[in-house]
Amino acid sequence: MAAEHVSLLPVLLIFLPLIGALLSFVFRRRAAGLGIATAVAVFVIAIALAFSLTRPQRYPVGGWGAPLGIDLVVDGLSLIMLLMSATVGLGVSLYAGGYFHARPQLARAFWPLWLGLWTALNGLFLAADIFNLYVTLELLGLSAVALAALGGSAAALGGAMRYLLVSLLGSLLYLLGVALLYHAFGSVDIALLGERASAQPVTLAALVLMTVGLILKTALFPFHFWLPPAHASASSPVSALLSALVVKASFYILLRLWLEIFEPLNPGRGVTELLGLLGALAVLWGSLQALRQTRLKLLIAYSTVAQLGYLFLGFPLAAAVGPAAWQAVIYLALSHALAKAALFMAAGNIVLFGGHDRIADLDRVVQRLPLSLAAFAIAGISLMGLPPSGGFIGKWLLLEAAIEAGQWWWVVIILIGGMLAAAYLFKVIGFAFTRAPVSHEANAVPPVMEWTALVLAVGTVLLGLWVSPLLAWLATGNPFGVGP
Amino acid sequence: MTPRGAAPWLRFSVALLLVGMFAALAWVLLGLPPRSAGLQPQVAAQMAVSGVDHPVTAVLLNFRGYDTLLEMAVLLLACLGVWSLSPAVPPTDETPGAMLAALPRQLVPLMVLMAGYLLWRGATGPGGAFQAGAVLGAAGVLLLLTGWRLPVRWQGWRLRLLLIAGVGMFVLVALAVVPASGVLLGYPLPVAGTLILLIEALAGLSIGVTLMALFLGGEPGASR
Amino acid sequence: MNHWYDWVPLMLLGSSLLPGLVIFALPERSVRLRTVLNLSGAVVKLLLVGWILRHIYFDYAVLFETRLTLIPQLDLALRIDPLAMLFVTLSSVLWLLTTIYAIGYLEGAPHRSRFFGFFSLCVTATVGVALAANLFTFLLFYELLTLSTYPLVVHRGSDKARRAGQSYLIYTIVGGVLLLLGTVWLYTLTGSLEFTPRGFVADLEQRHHPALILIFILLIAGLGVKAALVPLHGWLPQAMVAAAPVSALLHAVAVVKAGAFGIVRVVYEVFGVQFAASLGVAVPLAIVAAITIIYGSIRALYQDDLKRRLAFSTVSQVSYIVIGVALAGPVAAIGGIVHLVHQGLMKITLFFCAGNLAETLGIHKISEMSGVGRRMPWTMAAFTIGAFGMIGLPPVAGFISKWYLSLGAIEAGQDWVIGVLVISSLLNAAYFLPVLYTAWFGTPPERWPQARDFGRRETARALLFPTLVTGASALLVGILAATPFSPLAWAKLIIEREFY
Amino acid sequence: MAIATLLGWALDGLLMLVLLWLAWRVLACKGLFRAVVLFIAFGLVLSLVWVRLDAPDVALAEAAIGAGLTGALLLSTLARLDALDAKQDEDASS
Amino acid sequence: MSVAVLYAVTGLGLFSLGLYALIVRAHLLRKILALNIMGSGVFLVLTALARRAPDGPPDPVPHAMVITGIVVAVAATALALVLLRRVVETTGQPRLPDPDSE
Repeated sequence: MAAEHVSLLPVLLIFLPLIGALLSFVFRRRAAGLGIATAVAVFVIAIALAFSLTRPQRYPVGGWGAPLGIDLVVDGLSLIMLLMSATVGLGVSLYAGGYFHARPQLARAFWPLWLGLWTALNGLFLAADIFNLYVTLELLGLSAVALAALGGSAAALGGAMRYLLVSLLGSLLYLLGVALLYHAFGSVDIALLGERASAQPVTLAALVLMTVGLILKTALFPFHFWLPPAHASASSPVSALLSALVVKASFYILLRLWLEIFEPLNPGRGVTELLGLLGALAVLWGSLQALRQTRLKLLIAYSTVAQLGYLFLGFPLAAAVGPAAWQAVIYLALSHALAKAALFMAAGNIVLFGGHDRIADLDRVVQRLPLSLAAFAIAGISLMGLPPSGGFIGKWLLLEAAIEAGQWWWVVIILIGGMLAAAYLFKVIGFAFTRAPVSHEANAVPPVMEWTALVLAVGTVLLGLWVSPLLAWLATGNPFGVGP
Repeated sequence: MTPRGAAPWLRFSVALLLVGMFAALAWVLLGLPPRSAGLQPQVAAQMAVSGVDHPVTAVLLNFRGYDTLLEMAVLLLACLGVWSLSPAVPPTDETPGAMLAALPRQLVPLMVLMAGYLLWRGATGPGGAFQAGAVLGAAGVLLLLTGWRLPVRWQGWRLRLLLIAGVGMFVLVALAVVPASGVLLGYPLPVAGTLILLIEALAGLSIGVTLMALFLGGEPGASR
Repeated sequence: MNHWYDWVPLMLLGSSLLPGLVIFALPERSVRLRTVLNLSGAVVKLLLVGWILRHIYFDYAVLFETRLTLIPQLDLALRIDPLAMLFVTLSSVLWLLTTIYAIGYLEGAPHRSRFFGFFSLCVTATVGVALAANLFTFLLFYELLTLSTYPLVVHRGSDKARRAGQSYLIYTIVGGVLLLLGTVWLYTLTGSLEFTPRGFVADLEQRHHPALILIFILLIAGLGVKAALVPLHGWLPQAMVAAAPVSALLHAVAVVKAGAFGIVRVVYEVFGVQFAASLGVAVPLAIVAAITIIYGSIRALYQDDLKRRLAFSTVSQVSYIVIGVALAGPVAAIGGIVHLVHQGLMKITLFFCAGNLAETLGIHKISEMSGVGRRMPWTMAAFTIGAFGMIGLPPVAGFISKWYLSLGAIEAGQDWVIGVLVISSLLNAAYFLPVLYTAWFGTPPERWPQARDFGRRETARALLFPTLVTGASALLVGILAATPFSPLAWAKLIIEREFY
Repeated sequence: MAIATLLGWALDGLLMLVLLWLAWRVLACKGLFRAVVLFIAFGLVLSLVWVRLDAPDVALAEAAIGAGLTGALLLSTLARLDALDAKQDEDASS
Repeated sequence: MSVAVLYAVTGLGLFSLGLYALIVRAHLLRKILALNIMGSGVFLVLTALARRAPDGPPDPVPHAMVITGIVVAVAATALALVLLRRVVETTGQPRLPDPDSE
């Protein structure tokens, strides 16, 4: 398949941010300009790839082909993930342009690290080789930790340290799984492993190791403790990145491995039910904790823990209903990425303007930032799964799958999660309507920061209306197989 | 991760759990076929067109060159992360003892020569960019320990250029060969060897400088 | 979307959505521009409705439909049909009047751009609810209605308003979740949610019937929250703390009617009346409605605050519509559907009067209303017409709907419903006549709580004009019921389509 | 020939035991400085193991980077931590 | 029971020891050492099983992976050590703050 014209777009998606990172590291004064230019270029290429992709493409790097060389693969699933990281990436880059304008010292470090992280993300979504996934995962982890520690406060450093330890542990567990799979079946290419893997103890051991490693990095319920301090104490563009994109990368790998290697061996319902249960616990625990928080960014971080729980409901539902469940999960992930990024940006504006993020006395600040509040509310609507939003479509598809599967306990979890999300988000939105006296004139928020938050929030509404083309893109080369 | 001075019963249960894991994984390993060649035959078959004679270097820089490129990016970004965290904290610079002062004068030129040899030998035997870079880095650490400081002229963009030289060259070559061989990182056969050597030379240099920068533990010349 | 007719439903929505979005962006001080935008939006919508009514009345076959496919078998569809046009006409007429009223009422109040922005969004959602061609689009606009009315309820910003807003949210979001569950479950069973006259679930196999009963309960519970059926009505009296135009909009035009309209859609165009009766869910629905009618009237008796009394009266009045629908007979259905319009006109008049009294004389309690008839004769005249209508005295519109409901009850063989109607009329009289008596024959106090002087006229023109128009229309609709253009004739046209 | 394989087995067995024992001591011994020094020794023994497994490249890399550089980083961090403790004690006491 | 598999089992032993210390030990430097030892354990598994090639040279692909792994490990350790120093500078003690003391 390497003969016919193989478009260079996927390769550009990886090398452009890398070149951007190198240049913005050397030419420090022009780092912001370079960063935003790269962001726009990557966004345009991602859109071009989306429109030009008709069949899944396999790109053999170096021309060597699967067992020996490394391949890059683009199919519906990786395409949607690339679009997600391109859209949120462009939004965060513009936001960071405004945010770091007043902090040149941090900006010098932010841009190369962020573009390096973007390289890792795009490389990860395109990789078809599990060891290559390990290297991209490590690149992602290190740059995410460095970005999380950018703030320099005690809380940020503590959170970043714990995040680094958990991330390294997850990577090592994953690597041990890679070693077992390589030595058992003689290749690290996902497609070849899919063909050669058979239901032996070594495959089960690799499945357990890699799954534990990856759910550690995705902060699924029992291993979620590291996420809230790290995401809440980071600076707001970084929190937006971490919650919207970084956490989903390891989920994407778990999904890719599960679909192509482990599911065909149908390792019994135990694994899927367990993952579904952990997801359900994550939804409940995350939402209840979010309800309890008194600080805005911690509330949003716990909301991430909750929303990630929904993604793991896909495992038991897909076992019963097939690809429809995965389409719902990916659509939820996509709309959560945009909504969460907009939420953290709006929260960032409020914290920047008010000087604090205590929810209790937020009302004076909120009424001085109508655009940020509108962004917060619209993005919140998508997180609650109320129409018209992408979150609603995702929730609808997931409910449909759960009802068709006849597994009513997941239906209850999805509905309760939605209501709890409404509770902790309206707790914050409610402050917009108090009669607080108009507050002092604190440091004004650059307009670009408010508008990017609003545009991303409106994006979630568009996701609620412009659904069929996205679902069609997701289905190219039906990544989720034909279903049971 | 658990709080300070974990309770004894917790230690015991963790230990028990880990022994169980160890036993299960060991049993799985013993179950693997005792004799398996892995990808060695395929590598040997393609050695002729790989541009180098040593299999490990061929895998590192040609067959799985994309991995190595990303891995050098990891090293660079780690250095970036270290720089973003703190300014350089040179080791305690009270004047070194007589023995330590004399050591670098003899050793450093030898180590640089050693690094060059390792780099060259990488094409035919064990050696290559990483080992050469490591030796260069060790030489740098030795110099830093004995009070040598990076001249100010070299602390600005020149140092940063050196740091990105390795990855930059790899990216340049990777993209430059696309028109010739039609695919990323596809070195055209006649020049494959020289290209690999070029990449390895710059990679070795920038890995050495990066390791030295990591030892400094921060950005030289940055104010905090 | 090929024929230009397909753009008409969107134009209906846009006529209130676009001004709303622009008003959101307007700074607080540009009053004149905001007023112009508001009124022009309302007038354009009214003209559009008039044009469509004329069009539909003559060649009924033409189809205005906008369709956007979201998920392969599920699309966002807006369609114009007689039932939808009844509700759209009511809401656009009353929206124009309520806008005029609100402009007068909120003179100099803070946050008016925000208020009128959400005001327009709320009407857009109402029109969307009316025009929805399938249950999915209905659900979308139903939830959008919740989101756009919450800011109106809490607009005042006082602690009481925010607590009322919180309880409003809890009720409506739980209701929304029940409706969502019912809709998705129905979709998994039938595969399509398009509203079709006489329902589309009748041909499902027998084994699905228990599931269909559960789905019916879920849907009616979800809609019942907004239609204020008894156990779910708690939010409505508390929402009275909002400004008068908001309570008028909520109770006569938008929220409550959306719930009742939803029940009409579900019973007629999802289940079909005969199938609902055969499932045995119609009678329990009638019983719940009856309980609400009686309970609402009894609670209204004990309220001294005028707006809370009107709120409980709304709780009972809306259930007339529900009971009309639940009686599964064509005549009762005509009574129920026409009451949708009549109750709207009468209740908005009463709320406008309550607003006038509060705004001009600072009267909130009924005990303070003695002799107010002498001070504000026109307002009290409109109030009297509205009150008579509520009781069901002949010339006013309320009598027509109660008359058809009673006939329908006999025709459907549910004679006990007539008893319920009679008791409720007596209760209506019990809580309205004393108010009229004190207003007209009581002795006015020396000084009103906060009397504001408007020179020769009794109150601001913008407050008085809408009140009189709605009062007069409530009367006219009653008197001219037999003419072809009256809501009664329109209701008969709708029922013809549903039953035969 | 049998003796060579026997010797080989003995060496491998010894290396494995030393490796495990060093790892345990690094993680369980009292002082941090002692742990770092033992860790450097662990790196060197590991290089020997790589040689025994016919992986000269890895042995070189391990010796230079694993033992050498990581050791240097650990020692310099340890020195800075002690300097920080000394400064904190002196701040505390002054 | 060839030597290669035995070495691989030793690698697993190192991995388990490291994981135990990572969880139980509180001092951050100890945790970083534990992570390094776990990494060496995994590399040992990778390289040892490469030696199962019947005769002739061992499989070079795991060797390349291990070299990449070692460089990544030193990068991660360097970042961890500087982060540790910054944590001690700001919080005064080389331990992780208790998770629930936000």
